[in-house]
Amino acid sequence: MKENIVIIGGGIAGLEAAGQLLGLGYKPIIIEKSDRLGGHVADWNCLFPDMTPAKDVVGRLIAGATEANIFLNTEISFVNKLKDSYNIMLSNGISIITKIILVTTGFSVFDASKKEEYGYGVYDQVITNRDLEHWFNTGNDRRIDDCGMNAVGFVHCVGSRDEKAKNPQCSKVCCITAVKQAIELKQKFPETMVYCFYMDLRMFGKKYEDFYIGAQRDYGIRFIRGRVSEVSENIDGRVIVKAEDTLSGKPVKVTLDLLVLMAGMVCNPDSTKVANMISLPIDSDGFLKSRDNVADIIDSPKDGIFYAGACTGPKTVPETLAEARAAALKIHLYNKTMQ
Amino acid sequence: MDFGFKISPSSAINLDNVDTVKFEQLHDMEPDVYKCMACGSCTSTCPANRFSGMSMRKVILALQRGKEKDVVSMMRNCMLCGKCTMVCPRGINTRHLILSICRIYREDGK
Amino acid sequence: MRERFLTGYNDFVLPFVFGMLFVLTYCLIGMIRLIMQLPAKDRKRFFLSLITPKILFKDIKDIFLKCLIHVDLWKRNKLLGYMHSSIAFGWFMIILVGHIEVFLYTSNLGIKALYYPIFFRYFVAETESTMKGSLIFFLMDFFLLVILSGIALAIIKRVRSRFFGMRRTTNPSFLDLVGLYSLWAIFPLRLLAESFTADISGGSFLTKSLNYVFTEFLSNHANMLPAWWAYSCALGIFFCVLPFTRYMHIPTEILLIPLRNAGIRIVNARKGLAKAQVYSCPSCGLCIDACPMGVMKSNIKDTTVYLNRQIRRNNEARIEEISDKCLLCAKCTAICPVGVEGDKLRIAQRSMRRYNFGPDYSNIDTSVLSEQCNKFVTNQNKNVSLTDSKRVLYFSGCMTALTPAIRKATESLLGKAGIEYEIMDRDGGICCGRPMFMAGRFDQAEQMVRKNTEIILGSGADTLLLSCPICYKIFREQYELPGITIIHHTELFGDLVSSGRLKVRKDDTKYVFHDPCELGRGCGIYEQPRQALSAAGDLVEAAKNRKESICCGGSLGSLTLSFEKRKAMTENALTNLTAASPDTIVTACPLCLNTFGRYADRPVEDIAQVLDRKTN
Amino acid sequence: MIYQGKQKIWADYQKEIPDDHWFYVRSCIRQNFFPGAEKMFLEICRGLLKKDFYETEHHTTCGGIAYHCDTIPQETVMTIVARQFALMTEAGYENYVASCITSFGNYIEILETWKEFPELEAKIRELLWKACKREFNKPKYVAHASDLIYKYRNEIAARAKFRLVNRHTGEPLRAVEHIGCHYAKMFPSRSIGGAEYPYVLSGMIEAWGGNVIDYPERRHCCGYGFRQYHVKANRGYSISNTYKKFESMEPYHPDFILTNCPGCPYFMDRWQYVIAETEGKTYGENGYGIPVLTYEELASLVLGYDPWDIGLQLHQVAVEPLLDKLGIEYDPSAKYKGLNRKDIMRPELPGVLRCC
Repeated sequence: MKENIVIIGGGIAGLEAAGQLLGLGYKPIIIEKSDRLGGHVADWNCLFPDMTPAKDVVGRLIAGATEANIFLNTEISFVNKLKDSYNIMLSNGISIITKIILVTTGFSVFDASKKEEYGYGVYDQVITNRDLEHWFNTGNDRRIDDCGMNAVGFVHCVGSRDEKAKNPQCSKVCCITAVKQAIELKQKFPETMVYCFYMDLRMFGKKYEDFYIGAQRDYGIRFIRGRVSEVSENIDGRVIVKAEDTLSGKPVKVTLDLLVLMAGMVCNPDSTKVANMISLPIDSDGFLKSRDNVADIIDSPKDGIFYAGACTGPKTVPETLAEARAAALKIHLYNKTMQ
Repeated sequence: MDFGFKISPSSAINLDNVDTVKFEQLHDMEPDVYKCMACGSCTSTCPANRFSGMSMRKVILALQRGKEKDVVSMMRNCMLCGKCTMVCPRGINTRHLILSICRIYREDGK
Repeated sequence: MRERFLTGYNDFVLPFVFGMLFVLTYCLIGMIRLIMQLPAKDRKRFFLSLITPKILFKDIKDIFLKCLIHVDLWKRNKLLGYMHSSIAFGWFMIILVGHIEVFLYTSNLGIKALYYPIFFRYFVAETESTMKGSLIFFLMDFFLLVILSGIALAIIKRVRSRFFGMRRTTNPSFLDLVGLYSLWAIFPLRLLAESFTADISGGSFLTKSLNYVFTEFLSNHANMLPAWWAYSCALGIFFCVLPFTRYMHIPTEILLIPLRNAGIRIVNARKGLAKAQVYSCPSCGLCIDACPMGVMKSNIKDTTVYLNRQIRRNNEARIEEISDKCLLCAKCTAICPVGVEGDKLRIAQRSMRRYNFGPDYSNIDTSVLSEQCNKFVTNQNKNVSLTDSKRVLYFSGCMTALTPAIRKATESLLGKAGIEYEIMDRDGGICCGRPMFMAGRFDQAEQMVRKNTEIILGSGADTLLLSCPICYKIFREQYELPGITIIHHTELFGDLVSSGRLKVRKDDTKYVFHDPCELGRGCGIYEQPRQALSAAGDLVEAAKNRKESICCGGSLGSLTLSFEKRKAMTENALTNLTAASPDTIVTACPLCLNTFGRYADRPVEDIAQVLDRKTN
Repeated sequence: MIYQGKQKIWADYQKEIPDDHWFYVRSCIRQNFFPGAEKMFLEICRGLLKKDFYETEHHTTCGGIAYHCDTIPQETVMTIVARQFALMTEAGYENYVASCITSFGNYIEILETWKEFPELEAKIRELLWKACKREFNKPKYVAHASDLIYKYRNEIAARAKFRLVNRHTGEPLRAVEHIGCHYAKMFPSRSIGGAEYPYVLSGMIEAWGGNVIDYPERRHCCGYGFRQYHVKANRGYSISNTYKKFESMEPYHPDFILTNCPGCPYFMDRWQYVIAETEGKTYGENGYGIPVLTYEELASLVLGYDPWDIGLQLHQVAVEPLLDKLGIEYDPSAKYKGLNRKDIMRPELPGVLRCC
């Protein structure tokens, strides 16, 4: 009989770690608060840089983790610290005693309506990146006119790099997501003028720059360097966007049929909740604090508690998966030393 | 009536009013015009910059913003020497772009 | 010889006579129009050249050597040379000997002079006296054989051009094919017709012998008429289509040679000399293989031969495309057997373009720029004793600003040689004007030339040193700088090395020298850089070098070639350069240095860098 | 526009406003611009709603204009404000209400600054003592006068004689609300409704039966901007901003503009005349302008006060078309009669803008 391993969160990090642990001969337990696995990635349509369908990725991960004990619709009610282990009480009444916990609680998408000046939830034609992915998935959104639109805008860094939004960090993936979504939109509506309002374009990852140059060269997407200051609604319901075109040093305004806000990543409040239950520290960026941000990103300061994925900060899918694999191995080695 | 002051035209760029016909024509002639990422290498290397403020980056930007008159005055001293082509990290054929602009756009902005 | 028919006429001569008259009229009118298109100054110059014995003699010599013997082709490719000269010279000799024959044996020619020399054998019968002229019979048969051998080669070339060492050749148009097949048909048909009549009119080893064979099958002489008809028709067809095919080059080249010898230059891309060049193009396709753009198949139709074809067809869109794409490396010009100047033609074509607005440099104050380089003048004012050495003004040029190693090395070498110098464009200057000139905007280039001239003349220098061949070419050709020697750094350093003022350490490094287009083909500088390099190491040659050196692909000459499309050209040029496995590629142009440096698998250096490193 | 979305935001920006016992300070400039406004505020609050509003003739300017024009240092403006607070303390009040938006912003800014830098507050207390031997308690509550009308809006609605409904069509009147910049843009949490979609004036209009227009340049400044208007060379800039606002609201055909700042109604009113004279353009119906009212004036109108008693004849843009829509009867001949029915003389009529 092997040790109980509790994975908190059934997103891609939790699933991948579970799959790896199963391969190592463990029987991990996944606790997922929602009614399905896959987390945020399951809401997405295609993933950069190769436009891999998200459901393929999630499907593979779920298939690899089916042998694990999975509790859906389950939250952690409370955690008791025992001598050298934890007693985790679940909302379904089950309690688990474990020495090893893997926290994969992930992130939350920034609530774009908090940036009041962008009018999400106030103006009809303002949507978020997540809404757009939903439309890519379902083709169903009354705000998007299937007959084509004249002009569409993307606002980068919504709720990222923004002290006022209480999130001074870069959410890392929004730049490339905006470019990806802009291209996808342009593929669907070739006649539409697409603008991206950005502060910096952080095309750090593999093939990201290709996306960027492709967006410009092949799709004619216009990049305007300047953060949108305010959005207002026109008499015909379209939105007027104001920004500074910092490259020409002049204010710029444009009327758009649709404005997509690239809502960033913030720490999942559930992460904080879990952290409070097991007294894990929170880093200055609001995410969970690792033992060391360079060498031990997947280690919590407490023995037996590990992290994987976006609970410690914004991550891309491949980074999250790599951390999940690393965490599985680390857990395996930890378990060995315990015995 | 003269009040000693009057309404000044807005300095804001209204992208709704920018006529893109010529810019698209330019794009047909030299597709590279879409590739600029505004790094400014061309500007810093340009020998005409000190004379007429020539900046290929600004030229491309100004055309996208409908400021065609600014373009003509900036390009006044362009010598077509090709340094901007040499330094452009995106490999934009700036010389052909310049010649194409001279063909499509007009001094009077019409 | 006596005439067989009283009338001395048969209907079959009509196709030929018609064709002949047509082509002669066409060429005459064309020639007059072309000469009228020349600018008045050039026209006068042309007529003067025709009465200047020296030039006239050269005209005749050139026409003979180029049009008939095709000496240039011989030098290039013996087989190709033979093919062309056999047909051209053979035909010429047949016409010449044919006329001599006619004039020897006939009197009262009158209108018959039009066709008698061509169909003589049909209209005459052998007599006793003919035997005295058996030499003529022999010559006629001999040259016919020569032509036939040429035709045979031409047919082989059509089928297998690689056999002639040509990788690619042109795609003929429909009329070209009509002309080609009628040309091929003329001489076998003539052989057939003359062989049929050889027992009456006489003949030599070829016709007479064939006649014996033929009479075995056809004894009735009436049957020979179709052969003569066919011969005449082939000629008629050939002449009628000639103005509309590449064979127009035959008459046009005869006009082009005196025009060129008169020293006339291309002014208008569609008129005068340019037109003569365009029509002189034989569509041989040598320029296709020569063109550096040819490495990409998509560019083949943008070579000079196709430019000529499109100009003849007035296909404006394609003319523009071809003209703008070219790198202006001038290799097609260098190898063209008839002397079509592909680069100048394109520049002239570019100059025809209308722009809505253009640069103007009148606002540039040269005094600001002059202040950067007034050392010599201040020295003079301060009465600093001048050394007897040169006062060198170094114009490094725009491109060198992006390859500062060249400037640094050049300055260092000047210092080592103890030459007093001053940099003209230390903080940037005005472009030499060559790139603008190559874009066909002559007025703007001229303005820059004037501005730079002001600065140079005011500097007090006696030598203008250049490290960029692009600048060098325009300085040599368009600038008027009295009392100032214009020199490229390869020349200066070559001379300094030869004269021993620069002592270069030699080692066993293998160098290959890349001849930059503007320096080699553009200005004819081939030897000095090689001499200098030989002093520094072991000099090897590229597969194609000097006049046939391959453009690096980075040329400012091309207006439309995008960055991505140049890569293949650069790689091809590098393959050519590294054929002899050199350790280092050496060039003498900042643009080549920059371009090669991007893709080369071994060090690329400017000659100044090499020499500087190896001198103390 | 998603109204529920706005409501959600408004819910985040509500403040508890004490119901009674206020120390009222006036604006420096409002009494010159629209003198009826402040009078009517006190009339409504004291006379009609029977609230306790204390006023003292000893209060001065808050120093806000000078502060924003960079003519006095921060310590000076803080000391002036400290003296106002001292007056309040001496009068035995804890709730402080300012008539002026700039003052309101100024008080809030100073109180927030003292919260962050207590040593500065101590220094100001010392300076005040040195200057005039006074001491002060910080107000428990600082409100803007429009906050109070907002608070009393339903009571006013209950007593209203007129509703903001077009008598001829039965449709609600279309109102543009314009909030003074310093009301919420500096400290959104101290406002009603926040900075992006302030509710303070919208709430009044809704309560009294009108419809609020949301036009693109709604957030834009009226164009006053102390440093702009006060320097004559910059007045072109001032009016350009006003022009931008009018151009933006024009397609919505507003019946009137409601404001809560001293400068805004004045400039939006007067600049309509200048725009008409220079550009030949008017924004109301039939060559009229769009009437610009203060919230006190509007409250007085719905409560049935005589338009001329509340000073509407001092508006450049004629209010008569609005009065007609509301069904308020007025005596045109009494328009230019003062309080004591004395003739205050008719102004010269402008050339372009129609003013009855």
